[in-house]
Amino acid sequence: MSTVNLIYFSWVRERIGKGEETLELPADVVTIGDLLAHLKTLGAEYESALEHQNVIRAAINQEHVDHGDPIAGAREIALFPPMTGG
Amino acid sequence: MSTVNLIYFSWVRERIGKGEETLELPADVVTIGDLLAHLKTLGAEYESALEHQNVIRAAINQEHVDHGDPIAGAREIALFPPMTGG
Amino acid sequence: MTAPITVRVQRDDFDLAAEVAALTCGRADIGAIVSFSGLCRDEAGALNALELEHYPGMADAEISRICHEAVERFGLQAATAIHRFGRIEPGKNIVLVVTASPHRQAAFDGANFIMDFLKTAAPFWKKEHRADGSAGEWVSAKDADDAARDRWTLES
Amino acid sequence: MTAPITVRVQRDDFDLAAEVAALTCGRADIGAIVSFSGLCRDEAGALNALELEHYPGMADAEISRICHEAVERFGLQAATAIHRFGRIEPGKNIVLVVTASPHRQAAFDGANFIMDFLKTAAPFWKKEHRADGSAGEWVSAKDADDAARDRWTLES
Repeated sequence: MSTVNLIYFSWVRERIGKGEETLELPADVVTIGDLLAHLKTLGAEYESALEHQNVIRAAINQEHVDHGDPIAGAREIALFPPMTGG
Repeated sequence: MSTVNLIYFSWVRERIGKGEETLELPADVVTIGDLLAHLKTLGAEYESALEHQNVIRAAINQEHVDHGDPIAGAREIALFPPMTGG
Repeated sequence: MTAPITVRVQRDDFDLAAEVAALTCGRADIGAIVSFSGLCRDEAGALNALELEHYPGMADAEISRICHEAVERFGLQAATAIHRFGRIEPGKNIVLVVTASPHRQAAFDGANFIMDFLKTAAPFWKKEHRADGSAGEWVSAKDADDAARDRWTLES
Repeated sequence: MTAPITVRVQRDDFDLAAEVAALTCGRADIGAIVSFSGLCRDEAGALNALELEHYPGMADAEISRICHEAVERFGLQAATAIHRFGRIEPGKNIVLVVTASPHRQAAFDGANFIMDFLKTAAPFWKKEHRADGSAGEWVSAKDADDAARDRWTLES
Protein backbone atom coordinates (compact mmCIF):
# COMPACT_ATOMS: atom_id res chain seq x y z
CA MET A 1 0.00 0.00 0.00
CA SER A 2 1.16 3.51 -0.76
CA THR A 3 -0.43 6.87 0.00
CA VAL A 4 -0.89 9.51 -2.71
CA ASN A 5 -2.56 12.87 -2.95
CA LEU A 6 -4.94 12.97 -5.90
CA ILE A 7 -6.05 16.24 -7.42
CA TYR A 8 -8.74 16.72 -10.06
CA PHE A 9 -9.56 19.57 -12.45
CA SER A 10 -12.35 20.76 -14.73
CA TRP A 11 -15.09 18.23 -15.48
CA VAL A 12 -13.09 15.41 -13.90
CA ARG A 13 -13.29 17.36 -10.63
CA GLU A 14 -16.98 18.15 -11.16
CA ARG A 15 -17.97 14.54 -11.92
CA ILE A 16 -15.96 13.03 -9.07
CA GLY A 17 -17.43 15.73 -6.86
CA LYS A 18 -14.24 16.82 -5.10
CA GLY A 19 -11.05 18.68 -5.98
CA GLU A 20 -8.63 16.49 -4.08
CA GLU A 21 -8.32 13.50 -1.82
CA THR A 22 -5.72 11.25 -0.28
CA LEU A 23 -5.95 7.54 -1.12
CA GLU A 24 -4.21 4.35 -0.14
CA LEU A 25 -3.37 2.44 -3.31
CA PRO A 26 -3.09 -1.36 -3.54
CA ALA A 27 0.37 -2.65 -4.43
CA ASP A 28 -0.79 -3.79 -7.89
CA VAL A 29 -1.50 -0.20 -8.96
CA VAL A 30 1.77 0.44 -10.78
CA THR A 31 0.99 2.81 -13.65
CA ILE A 32 -1.36 5.73 -14.31
CA GLY A 33 -3.47 3.30 -16.33
CA ASP A 34 -3.72 1.01 -13.30
CA LEU A 35 -4.70 3.99 -11.16
CA LEU A 36 -7.52 4.97 -13.54
CA ALA A 37 -8.82 1.39 -13.57
CA HIS A 38 -8.64 1.26 -9.76
CA LEU A 39 -10.50 4.58 -9.33
CA LYS A 40 -13.30 3.35 -11.57
CA THR A 41 -14.01 0.60 -9.02
CA LEU A 42 -14.64 3.21 -6.29
CA GLY A 43 -18.07 4.34 -7.40
CA ALA A 44 -20.36 5.67 -10.11
CA GLU A 45 -18.96 9.21 -9.84
CA TYR A 46 -15.48 7.90 -10.69
CA GLU A 47 -16.86 5.74 -13.48
CA SER A 48 -18.60 8.77 -14.97
CA ALA A 49 -15.52 11.02 -14.67
CA LEU A 50 -13.11 8.49 -16.14
CA GLU A 51 -15.47 6.80 -18.61
CA HIS A 52 -13.51 7.90 -21.70
CA GLN A 53 -10.23 6.86 -20.18
CA ASN A 54 -8.15 7.71 -23.26
CA VAL A 55 -8.85 11.42 -23.08
CA ILE A 56 -7.85 11.73 -19.42
CA ARG A 57 -4.51 13.46 -18.93
CA ALA A 58 -2.29 12.94 -15.90
CA ALA A 59 0.55 14.70 -14.13
CA ILE A 60 2.84 13.33 -11.44
CA ASN A 61 4.39 15.91 -9.13
CA GLN A 62 3.18 18.59 -11.59
CA GLU A 63 4.76 17.09 -14.72
CA HIS A 64 2.83 15.56 -17.62
CA VAL A 65 3.00 11.74 -17.79
CA ASP A 66 1.55 9.05 -20.04
CA HIS A 67 -0.88 6.33 -18.96
CA GLY A 68 1.91 3.77 -19.11
CA ASP A 69 4.23 5.68 -16.79
CA PRO A 70 4.84 4.28 -13.27
CA ILE A 71 3.48 6.16 -10.28
CA ALA A 72 6.21 5.05 -7.90
CA GLY A 73 7.48 8.03 -5.92
CA ALA A 74 4.48 10.20 -6.69
CA ARG A 75 3.56 12.68 -3.95
CA GLU A 76 0.82 14.28 -6.03
CA ILE A 77 -1.06 12.85 -8.99
CA ALA A 78 -3.37 15.12 -10.99
CA LEU A 79 -6.08 13.95 -13.39
CA PHE A 80 -7.77 16.30 -15.86
CA PRO A 81 -9.27 16.65 -19.35
CA PRO A 82 -7.29 17.98 -22.33
CA MET A 83 -6.25 21.55 -21.62
CA THR A 84 -8.06 24.53 -23.15
CA GLY A 85 -6.06 27.55 -22.02
CA GLY A 86 -4.43 30.22 -24.10
CA MET B 1 9.02 64.67 -77.09
CA SER B 2 7.25 64.32 -73.76
CA THR B 3 7.82 66.01 -70.41
CA VAL B 4 8.14 63.98 -67.21
CA ASN B 5 8.97 64.70 -63.62
CA LEU B 6 11.77 62.46 -62.41
CA ILE B 7 12.34 61.81 -58.71
CA TYR B 8 15.31 60.02 -57.14
CA PHE B 9 15.85 58.40 -53.76
CA SER B 10 18.66 57.07 -51.57
CA TRP B 11 22.02 56.58 -53.30
CA VAL B 12 20.49 57.13 -56.73
CA ARG B 13 19.60 60.66 -55.54
CA GLU B 14 23.03 61.15 -53.96
CA ARG B 15 24.95 60.05 -57.04
CA ILE B 16 22.87 62.04 -59.51
CA GLY B 17 23.21 64.97 -57.14
CA LYS B 18 19.59 66.07 -57.09
CA GLY B 19 16.27 64.83 -55.74
CA GLU B 20 14.11 65.67 -58.71
CA GLU B 21 14.09 67.26 -62.13
CA THR B 22 11.84 67.73 -65.13
CA LEU B 23 13.11 66.35 -68.44
CA GLU B 24 12.03 66.33 -72.07
CA LEU B 25 12.29 62.77 -73.33
CA PRO B 26 12.97 61.83 -76.96
CA ALA B 27 10.17 59.92 -78.67
CA ASP B 28 12.21 56.71 -78.80
CA VAL B 29 12.24 56.46 -75.00
CA VAL B 30 9.32 54.06 -74.62
CA THR B 31 10.04 51.89 -71.56
CA ILE B 32 11.71 52.32 -68.19
CA GLY B 33 14.69 50.47 -69.65
CA ASP B 34 14.89 53.04 -72.46
CA LEU B 35 14.71 55.82 -69.88
CA LEU B 36 17.61 54.38 -67.88
CA ALA B 37 19.71 54.04 -71.06
CA HIS B 38 18.83 57.62 -72.04
CA LEU B 39 19.73 59.04 -68.62
CA LYS B 40 23.12 57.34 -68.73
CA THR B 41 23.97 59.49 -71.79
CA LEU B 42 23.41 62.68 -69.80
CA GLY B 43 26.63 62.64 -67.78
CA ALA B 44 29.01 60.80 -65.47
CA GLU B 45 26.78 61.32 -62.42
CA TYR B 46 23.92 59.47 -64.14
CA GLU B 47 26.29 56.76 -65.35
CA SER B 48 27.51 56.26 -61.77
CA ALA B 49 24.00 56.25 -60.30
CA LEU B 50 22.58 53.82 -62.87
CA GLU B 51 25.70 51.71 -63.46
CA HIS B 52 24.17 48.50 -62.12
CA GLN B 53 20.99 49.00 -64.08
CA ASN B 54 19.40 45.71 -63.00
CA VAL B 55 19.17 46.69 -59.34
CA ILE B 56 17.44 50.01 -60.06
CA ARG B 57 13.74 50.00 -59.15
CA ALA B 58 11.18 52.28 -60.75
CA ALA B 59 7.71 53.59 -59.99
CA ILE B 60 5.34 55.40 -62.33
CA ASN B 61 2.81 57.69 -60.67
CA GLN B 62 3.79 56.08 -57.35
CA GLU B 63 3.24 52.45 -58.41
CA HIS B 64 5.99 49.87 -58.86
CA VAL B 65 6.77 49.00 -62.50
CA ASP B 66 9.23 46.74 -64.32
CA HIS B 67 11.97 47.88 -66.68
CA GLY B 68 9.98 46.65 -69.66
CA ASP B 69 6.88 48.66 -68.76
CA PRO B 70 5.95 51.63 -70.98
CA ILE B 71 6.21 55.15 -69.58
CA ALA B 72 3.43 56.61 -71.70
CA GLY B 73 1.13 58.73 -69.55
CA ALA B 74 3.62 59.04 -66.70
CA ARG B 75 3.38 62.29 -64.76
CA GLU B 76 6.01 61.21 -62.23
CA ILE B 77 8.69 58.55 -62.58
CA ALA B 78 10.74 57.60 -59.52
CA LEU B 79 14.06 55.72 -59.59
CA PHE B 80 15.58 54.20 -56.49
CA PRO B 81 17.59 51.26 -55.10
CA PRO B 82 15.96 48.17 -53.55
CA MET B 83 13.99 49.21 -50.49
CA THR B 84 15.29 48.67 -46.96
CA GLY B 85 12.48 49.81 -44.71
CA GLY B 86 10.71 47.87 -42.00
CA MET C 1 24.12 35.73 -20.90
CA THR C 2 20.83 33.94 -20.44
CA ALA C 3 17.76 35.58 -21.93
CA PRO C 4 15.41 37.01 -19.30
CA ILE C 5 12.16 35.05 -19.07
CA THR C 6 9.12 36.43 -17.25
CA VAL C 7 6.22 34.11 -16.46
CA ARG C 8 3.18 35.01 -14.41
CA VAL C 9 -0.13 33.29 -13.69
CA GLN C 10 -2.49 35.84 -12.20
CA ARG C 11 -6.09 36.85 -11.70
CA ASP C 12 -5.54 40.50 -12.60
CA ASP C 13 -5.32 41.98 -16.08
CA PHE C 14 -1.92 42.85 -17.58
CA ASP C 15 -0.59 45.95 -19.33
CA LEU C 16 0.85 45.22 -22.78
CA ALA C 17 2.91 48.42 -22.95
CA ALA C 18 4.39 47.91 -19.47
CA GLU C 19 5.35 44.30 -20.28
CA VAL C 20 7.02 45.30 -23.56
CA ALA C 21 8.87 48.15 -21.81
CA ALA C 22 10.07 45.79 -19.05
CA LEU C 23 11.26 43.28 -21.62
CA THR C 24 13.20 45.76 -23.76
CA CYS C 25 14.43 47.66 -20.71
CA GLY C 26 16.43 50.21 -22.70
CA ARG C 27 18.40 47.57 -24.61
CA ALA C 28 19.65 48.65 -28.04
CA ASP C 29 20.38 45.16 -29.41
CA ILE C 30 16.76 44.12 -29.96
CA GLY C 31 15.53 44.40 -33.54
CA ALA C 32 12.10 42.80 -33.34
CA ILE C 33 9.39 42.45 -30.71
CA VAL C 34 6.30 40.35 -31.31
CA SER C 35 3.37 40.33 -28.93
CA PHE C 36 0.37 38.05 -28.91
CA SER C 37 -2.74 38.90 -26.91
CA GLY C 38 -5.45 36.28 -26.59
CA LEU C 39 -8.87 37.68 -25.71
CA CYS C 40 -12.16 36.27 -24.50
CA ARG C 41 -14.25 36.31 -27.66
CA ASP C 42 -18.02 36.37 -28.06
CA GLU C 43 -19.42 36.64 -31.56
CA ALA C 44 -23.10 36.06 -31.00
CA GLY C 45 -23.67 37.80 -27.67
CA ALA C 46 -24.31 34.37 -26.13
CA LEU C 47 -21.44 34.47 -23.64
CA ASN C 48 -21.42 36.28 -20.30
CA ALA C 49 -17.90 35.27 -19.36
CA LEU C 50 -15.33 32.49 -19.34
CA GLU C 51 -14.20 30.95 -16.07
CA LEU C 52 -10.58 29.85 -16.26
CA GLU C 53 -9.53 27.08 -13.90
CA HIS C 54 -5.82 26.29 -13.54
CA TYR C 55 -3.43 23.99 -11.74
CA PRO C 56 -1.45 26.31 -9.46
CA GLY C 57 2.27 25.68 -9.54
CA MET C 58 2.18 23.39 -12.55
CA ALA C 59 0.72 26.18 -14.72
CA ASP C 60 3.72 28.42 -13.99
CA ALA C 61 6.16 25.52 -14.37
CA GLU C 62 4.79 24.41 -17.76
CA ILE C 63 4.73 27.93 -19.19
CA SER C 64 8.29 28.52 -17.97
CA ARG C 65 9.42 25.28 -19.57
CA ILE C 66 7.79 26.26 -22.89
CA CYS C 67 9.37 29.73 -22.79
CA HIS C 68 12.83 28.30 -22.10
CA GLU C 69 12.44 25.90 -25.00
CA ALA C 70 11.40 28.76 -27.30
CA VAL C 71 14.33 30.94 -26.19
CA GLU C 72 16.78 28.14 -26.92
CA ARG C 73 15.19 27.00 -30.18
CA PHE C 74 14.77 30.44 -31.76
CA GLY C 75 17.63 32.31 -30.08
CA LEU C 76 15.28 34.78 -28.43
CA GLN C 77 16.72 37.69 -26.45
CA ALA C 78 13.78 37.72 -24.03
CA ALA C 79 10.34 36.19 -23.53
CA THR C 80 7.34 37.07 -21.40
CA ALA C 81 4.20 34.99 -20.89
CA ILE C 82 1.29 35.93 -18.65
CA HIS C 83 -1.85 33.82 -18.28
CA ARG C 84 -4.90 34.93 -16.32
CA PHE C 85 -7.31 32.74 -14.38
CA GLY C 86 -10.75 33.34 -12.86
CA ARG C 87 -13.72 35.04 -14.50
CA ILE C 88 -12.94 36.86 -17.77
CA GLU C 89 -15.55 38.73 -19.80
CA PRO C 90 -15.76 39.09 -23.60
CA GLY C 91 -13.27 41.63 -24.94
CA LYS C 92 -10.93 41.14 -21.96
CA ASN C 93 -7.41 39.70 -22.02
CA ILE C 94 -6.72 36.03 -21.29
CA VAL C 95 -3.09 35.57 -22.24
CA LEU C 96 -0.08 37.63 -23.31
CA VAL C 97 3.13 36.43 -24.96
CA VAL C 98 5.97 38.78 -25.89
CA THR C 99 9.21 37.75 -27.60
CA ALA C 100 12.30 39.74 -28.59
CA SER C 101 15.07 38.86 -31.02
CA PRO C 102 17.56 40.55 -33.34
CA HIS C 103 15.54 39.60 -36.44
CA ARG C 104 11.84 39.44 -37.13
CA GLN C 105 11.22 35.81 -38.07
CA ALA C 106 12.63 34.40 -34.82
CA ALA C 107 10.40 36.74 -32.80
CA PHE C 108 7.34 35.68 -34.84
CA ASP C 109 8.19 31.98 -34.62
CA GLY C 110 9.02 32.17 -30.93
CA ALA C 111 5.68 33.75 -30.00
CA ASN C 112 3.78 31.38 -32.28
CA PHE C 113 5.58 28.35 -30.78
CA ILE C 114 4.91 29.47 -27.20
CA MET C 115 1.20 29.93 -27.96
CA ASP C 116 0.87 26.52 -29.63
CA PHE C 117 2.41 24.70 -26.68
CA LEU C 118 0.73 26.88 -24.09
CA LYS C 119 -2.65 25.90 -25.58
CA THR C 120 -1.94 22.19 -25.49
CA ALA C 121 0.34 21.75 -22.47
CA ALA C 122 -0.34 24.46 -19.88
CA PRO C 123 -2.93 23.23 -17.34
CA PHE C 124 -5.83 25.64 -17.86
CA TRP C 125 -9.48 24.84 -18.54
CA LYS C 126 -12.18 27.18 -19.77
CA LYS C 127 -15.84 27.00 -18.76
CA GLU C 128 -18.54 29.11 -20.38
CA HIS C 129 -21.02 31.22 -18.45
CA ARG C 130 -23.86 31.76 -20.89
CA ALA C 131 -25.87 34.96 -21.25
CA ASP C 132 -29.15 33.03 -21.08
CA GLY C 133 -28.25 31.70 -17.63
CA SER C 134 -28.12 28.07 -18.79
CA ALA C 135 -25.51 25.72 -17.38
CA GLY C 136 -22.13 26.52 -18.88
CA GLU C 137 -20.16 23.97 -20.85
CA TRP C 138 -16.47 23.20 -20.50
CA VAL C 139 -14.76 24.29 -23.72
CA SER C 140 -13.60 21.27 -25.73
CA ALA C 141 -9.99 20.89 -26.79
CA LYS C 142 -9.54 21.30 -30.53
CA ASP C 143 -7.75 18.86 -32.82
CA ALA C 144 -6.53 21.93 -34.72
CA ASP C 145 -4.56 22.98 -31.63
CA ASP C 146 -2.81 19.62 -31.47
CA ALA C 147 -2.04 19.88 -35.19
CA ALA C 148 -0.65 23.40 -34.71
CA ARG C 149 1.61 22.10 -31.93
CA ASP C 150 2.76 19.09 -33.92
CA ARG C 151 3.98 21.12 -36.90
CA TRP C 152 6.94 22.26 -34.76
CA THR C 153 8.14 18.65 -34.54
CA LEU C 154 7.37 17.77 -38.13
CA GLU C 155 9.25 20.78 -39.48
CA SER C 156 12.50 20.16 -37.62
CA MET D 1 -18.39 45.06 -42.98
CA THR D 2 -14.93 46.07 -44.13
CA ALA D 3 -12.12 45.67 -41.63
CA PRO D 4 -10.72 48.97 -40.37
CA ILE D 5 -7.21 49.61 -41.68
CA THR D 6 -5.00 52.30 -40.17
CA VAL D 7 -1.83 53.35 -42.01
CA ARG D 8 0.46 56.19 -41.00
CA VAL D 9 3.88 57.36 -42.18
CA GLN D 10 5.23 59.78 -39.61
CA ARG D 11 8.34 61.30 -38.05
CA ASP D 12 7.12 60.92 -34.47
CA ASP D 13 7.22 57.80 -32.34
CA PHE D 14 4.09 55.71 -31.84
CA ASP D 15 2.42 54.25 -28.76
CA LEU D 16 1.88 50.48 -28.97
CA ALA D 17 -0.80 50.38 -26.27
CA ALA D 18 -2.76 53.27 -27.80
CA GLU D 19 -2.69 51.66 -31.25
CA VAL D 20 -3.86 48.31 -29.91
CA ALA D 21 -6.62 50.02 -27.92
CA ALA D 22 -7.74 51.97 -31.01
CA LEU D 23 -7.79 48.80 -33.07
CA THR D 24 -9.80 46.73 -30.59
CA CYS D 25 -12.04 49.67 -29.69
CA GLY D 26 -14.15 47.75 -27.20
CA ARG D 27 -15.04 45.00 -29.70
CA ALA D 28 -15.83 41.61 -28.16
CA ASP D 29 -15.45 39.53 -31.34
CA ILE D 30 -11.64 39.67 -31.51
CA GLY D 31 -9.85 36.57 -30.24
CA ALA D 32 -6.24 37.31 -31.14
CA ILE D 33 -4.09 40.42 -31.52
CA VAL D 34 -0.53 40.20 -32.81
CA SER D 35 1.81 43.16 -32.78
CA PHE D 36 5.20 43.50 -34.41
CA SER D 37 7.58 46.29 -33.43
CA GLY D 38 10.73 46.79 -35.48
CA LEU D 39 13.48 48.68 -33.66
CA CYS D 40 16.71 50.39 -34.63
CA ARG D 41 19.30 47.86 -33.51
CA ASP D 42 22.95 48.37 -32.62
CA GLU D 43 24.86 45.38 -31.33
CA ALA D 44 28.42 46.68 -31.30
CA GLY D 45 27.92 50.31 -30.26
CA ALA D 46 29.04 51.34 -33.77
CA LEU D 47 25.82 53.06 -34.76
CA ASN D 48 24.73 56.57 -33.78
CA ALA D 49 21.43 56.46 -35.62
CA LEU D 50 19.63 55.39 -38.79
CA GLU D 51 18.29 58.01 -41.18
CA LEU D 52 15.13 56.80 -42.90
CA GLU D 53 14.32 58.32 -46.26
CA HIS D 54 10.93 57.65 -47.82
CA TYR D 55 8.84 58.43 -50.88
CA PRO D 56 5.96 60.54 -49.54
CA GLY D 57 2.58 59.48 -50.86
CA MET D 58 3.79 56.23 -52.35
CA ALA D 59 4.93 54.98 -48.92
CA ASP D 60 1.40 55.35 -47.52
CA ALA D 61 -0.17 53.92 -50.68
CA GLU D 62 2.05 50.81 -50.74
CA ILE D 63 1.56 50.05 -47.05
CA SER D 64 -2.22 50.47 -47.43
CA ARG D 65 -2.22 48.12 -50.40
CA ILE D 66 -0.26 45.51 -48.42
CA CYS D 67 -2.60 45.82 -45.42
CA HIS D 68 -5.69 45.42 -47.60
CA GLU D 69 -4.19 42.33 -49.20
CA ALA D 70 -3.43 40.86 -45.77
CA VAL D 71 -6.94 41.61 -44.48
CA GLU D 72 -8.48 39.85 -47.46
CA ARG D 73 -6.07 36.92 -47.55
CA PHE D 74 -6.18 36.09 -43.84
CA GLY D 75 -9.66 37.35 -42.97
CA LEU D 76 -8.32 39.89 -40.49
CA GLN D 77 -10.76 41.94 -38.43
CA ALA D 78 -8.43 44.95 -38.36
CA ALA D 79 -4.90 45.96 -39.27
CA THR D 80 -2.66 48.87 -38.32
CA ALA D 81 0.73 49.75 -39.82
CA ILE D 82 2.84 52.74 -38.84
CA HIS D 83 6.27 53.48 -40.34
CA ARG D 84 8.53 56.25 -39.12
CA PHE D 85 10.98 58.30 -41.18
CA GLY D 86 13.81 60.66 -40.26
CA ARG D 87 16.57 60.08 -37.71
CA ILE D 88 16.02 57.10 -35.41
CA GLU D 89 18.45 56.10 -32.66
CA PRO D 90 19.29 52.56 -31.46
CA GLY D 91 16.60 51.14 -29.21
CA LYS D 92 13.90 53.33 -30.77
CA ASN D 93 10.90 52.21 -32.81
CA ILE D 94 10.96 52.13 -36.62
CA VAL D 95 7.80 50.26 -37.55
CA LEU D 96 4.65 48.88 -35.94
CA VAL D 97 2.19 46.35 -37.34
CA VAL D 98 -0.89 45.19 -35.42
CA THR D 99 -3.40 42.61 -36.65
CA ALA D 100 -6.61 41.29 -35.14
CA SER D 101 -8.57 38.17 -35.99
CA PRO D 102 -10.91 35.65 -34.37
CA HIS D 103 -8.17 32.99 -34.20
CA ARG D 104 -4.48 33.19 -33.50
CA GLN D 105 -2.84 31.81 -36.64
CA ALA D 106 -4.48 34.35 -38.96
CA ALA D 107 -3.30 37.19 -36.73
CA PHE D 108 0.26 35.80 -36.72
CA ASP D 109 0.29 35.16 -40.47
CA GLY D 110 -1.24 38.54 -41.27
CA ALA D 111 1.38 40.49 -39.30
CA ASN D 112 4.18 38.34 -40.72
CA PHE D 113 2.89 38.83 -44.28
CA ILE D 114 2.57 42.61 -43.86
CA MET D 115 6.14 42.84 -42.55
CA ASP D 116 7.58 40.73 -45.38
CA PHE D 117 5.96 42.87 -48.07
CA LEU D 118 6.55 46.11 -46.21
CA LYS D 119 10.29 45.32 -46.16
CA THR D 120 10.49 44.60 -49.88
CA ALA D 121 7.82 46.88 -51.41
CA ALA D 122 7.35 49.98 -49.23
CA PRO D 123 9.61 52.81 -50.46
CA PHE D 124 11.91 53.40 -47.48
CA TRP D 125 15.70 53.46 -47.41
CA LYS D 126 17.98 53.32 -44.37
CA LYS D 127 21.30 55.13 -44.07
CA GLU D 128 23.67 54.57 -41.16
CA HIS D 129 25.17 57.35 -39.08
CA ARG D 130 28.22 55.78 -37.49
CA ALA D 131 29.45 56.44 -33.98
CA ASP D 132 33.01 57.05 -35.22
CA GLY D 133 31.80 59.91 -37.41
CA SER D 134 32.75 58.13 -40.66
CA ALA D 135 30.55 58.50 -43.70
CA GLY D 136 27.43 56.39 -43.26
CA GLU D 137 26.53 53.61 -45.66
CA TRP D 138 23.14 52.95 -47.17
CA VAL D 139 21.87 49.66 -45.76
CA SER D 140 21.86 46.94 -48.43
CA ALA D 141 18.73 45.02 -49.28
CA LYS D 142 18.90 41.39 -48.15
CA ASP D 143 18.22 38.37 -50.34
CA ALA D 144 16.69 36.81 -47.23
CA ASP D 145 13.98 39.48 -47.28
CA ASP D 146 13.06 38.64 -50.87
CA ALA D 147 12.99 34.95 -49.95
CA ALA D 148 10.75 35.70 -46.96
CA ARG D 149 8.35 37.60 -49.23
CA ASP D 150 8.36 34.90 -51.91
CA ARG D 151 7.29 32.12 -49.52
CA TRP D 152 3.79 33.67 -49.50
CA THR D 153 3.46 32.98 -53.22
CA LEU D 154 5.10 29.57 -53.14
CA GLU D 155 2.87 28.36 -50.35
CA SER D 156 -0.41 29.24 -51.97
